[in-house]
Amino acid sequence: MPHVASWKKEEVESLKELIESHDVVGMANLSDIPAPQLQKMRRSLKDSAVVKMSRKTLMSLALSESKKENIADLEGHMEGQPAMIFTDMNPFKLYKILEASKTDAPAKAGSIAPADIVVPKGDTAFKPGPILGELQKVGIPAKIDKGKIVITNDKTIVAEGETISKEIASMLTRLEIFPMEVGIDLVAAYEDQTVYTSDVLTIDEEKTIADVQKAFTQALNLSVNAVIFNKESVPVLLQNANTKAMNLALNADVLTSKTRDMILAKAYSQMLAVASEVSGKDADAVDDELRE
Amino acid sequence: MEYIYAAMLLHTANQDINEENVKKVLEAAGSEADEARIKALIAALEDVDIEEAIAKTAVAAAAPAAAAA
Amino acid sequence: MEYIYAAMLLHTANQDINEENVKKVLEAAGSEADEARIKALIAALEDVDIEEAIAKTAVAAAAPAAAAA
Amino acid sequence: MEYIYAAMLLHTANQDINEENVKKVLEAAGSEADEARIKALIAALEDVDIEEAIAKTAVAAAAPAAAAA
Amino acid sequence: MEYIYAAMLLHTANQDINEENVKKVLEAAGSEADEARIKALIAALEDVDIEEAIAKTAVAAAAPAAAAA
Amino acid sequence: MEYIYAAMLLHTANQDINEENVKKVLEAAGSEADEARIKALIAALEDVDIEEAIAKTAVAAAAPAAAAA
Amino acid sequence: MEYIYAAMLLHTANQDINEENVKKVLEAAGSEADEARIKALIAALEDVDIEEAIAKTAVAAAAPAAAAA
Repeated sequence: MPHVASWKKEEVESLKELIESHDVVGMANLSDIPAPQLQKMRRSLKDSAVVKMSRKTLMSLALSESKKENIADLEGHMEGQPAMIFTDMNPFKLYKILEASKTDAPAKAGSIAPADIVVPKGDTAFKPGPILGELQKVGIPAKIDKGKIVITNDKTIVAEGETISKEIASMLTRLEIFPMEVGIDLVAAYEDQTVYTSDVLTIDEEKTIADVQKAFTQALNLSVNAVIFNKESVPVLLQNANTKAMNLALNADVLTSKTRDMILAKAYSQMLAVASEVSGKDADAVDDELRE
Repeated sequence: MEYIYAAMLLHTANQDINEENVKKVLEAAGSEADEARIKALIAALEDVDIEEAIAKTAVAAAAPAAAAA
Repeated sequence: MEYIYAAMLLHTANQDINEENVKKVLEAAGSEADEARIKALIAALEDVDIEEAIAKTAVAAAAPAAAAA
Repeated sequence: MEYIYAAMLLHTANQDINEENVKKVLEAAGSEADEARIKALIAALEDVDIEEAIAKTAVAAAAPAAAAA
Repeated sequence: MEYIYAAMLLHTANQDINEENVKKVLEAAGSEADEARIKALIAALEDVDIEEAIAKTAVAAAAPAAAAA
Repeated sequence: MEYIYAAMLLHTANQDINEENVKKVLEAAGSEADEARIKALIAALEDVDIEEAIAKTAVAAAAPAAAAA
Repeated sequence: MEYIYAAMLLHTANQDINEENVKKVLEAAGSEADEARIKALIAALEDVDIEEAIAKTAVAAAAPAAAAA
């Protein structure tokens, strides 16, 4: 490294050391994170991950000098204000933790809507005044109702991927709608010769639960339908057997300890049904107690 | 209710539901057989489909099973 | 259901549900009276309070329906 | 329910539901095998399509439920 | 399902559900008695309260009736 | 359910569900692999269309009740 | 679903659902074991209470029957 200041050399060496001593190296984007929040996140990650901000050139250098295979590919994932994250935890878990620690933030003029921004219908805190016209000007349906400004319909004011204008950003903030998410964006993570990008790192926990349930249901279905005995299938098989036996006994009117009352009640209710038809034709055709 | 049970019994045994039969069944059951009522019953039953009336009782089928189990 | 209807008829007429009576009713209704089935019927009904059985089942039947209604 | 379970067992095993078989099964299960009840069971099942009866939901007391609805 | 009915039969007759008994009942019903399946059944039944399992059926059965009402 | 999951895993991986394979999978999962139960599993699955059996709801119990309602 | 089946197998066998074990099971089943997918599975399952998820399924099992009514 010719013509390189010694502090730079030291920083590259320290990055390299961190790369070597951790299983997982992530490339993150710290843009738009207010300093206090970044402090807080660093503290909460303290035991599990190290966040290192540095110059792009120095990080590139450290990555390209590392002996870890394919790790140099991380260079291509520097975005915004890049920082490196070092950890020994599973990169999917790292991604999950970082996503979970993101917080809502106000819209900024010129930023891109991460999802549809909807202004919900309902009361606002605004008293009638010029704000009504400002709301209407940016396309929010509003009117005065009982001395308050009320939004009359849910309104998608910025679609996902669209740029948020200055007027809308300021209005959203006044409405206390914070559509942005601020936090450490993990753009990519390296582990064991592979670079995983954020789209791969995303975990759909609901789908995982649904899959677990599906697997169990399938296993139970297979056990019951193929009559394979295990802890889970036997109760269901017992139920099915009992239902079938009860159906047979009740349909064939076989009196047993379990069907007796039901069969008697069946006879009684059938009698009532016939009696009700009969009394509908002629009330005198049935005795007093059956008259409705 | 005896009259109705008598009629249902005859119906299930595929016998005619007429005065004589209803009377015979009621008497066998030690029940008083009022002629006028028998006549009214038979007349009323002429327009009633017993099978259909019975079938309607199927609606809540499963509920009692719960209680009995 | 003949056997059951016969039993209910006797019950409603306040008569004993015994072999002789059930047989008499079934025969009056022109129904075959199978001795074994009569015996089984009587054995099954021996300890049963018919009124209670009907009431209990009916209540149970009504409950879920009522809840849903 | 022993008699019914015995019948279901025989039916599932593709065996005839007759007196001898029902008795044999009940005795193997250490259950009392009452001749009259066995006969009554067989008589009751005689006219029944067992497959159909098994699959069909039993019809029980519906009227009170309907009244409540 | 023979195995299940055999178990239910033994349960109702207050007999132990063990290999020997299950086998005896199955054989009385003219059914093949596979040792491995009997073992699996008995092992699975160890943690199962048969009465409770059966009672659950009834609960499930009751729900639709309520919904339909 | 270990045996079932092992079978499903093999099925999904397009592998034969035979003794050797089931045993291998169970042992890889640190589960005890009982030869008799493996044999019973394979025998039970022999005539079964696994895809169909997986999809068909096991809790058939309540279905007829629903249908009748 | 192989990955989920493998996880469920390990869970049922009371083994840790970790990379090594999942890989071992998948390979024993002759299935390709993609490291990234295994890692994703493990991270995803870390916050999932499998028993709870299963218990919810069991409750839901009764529901479709009701819904069918």
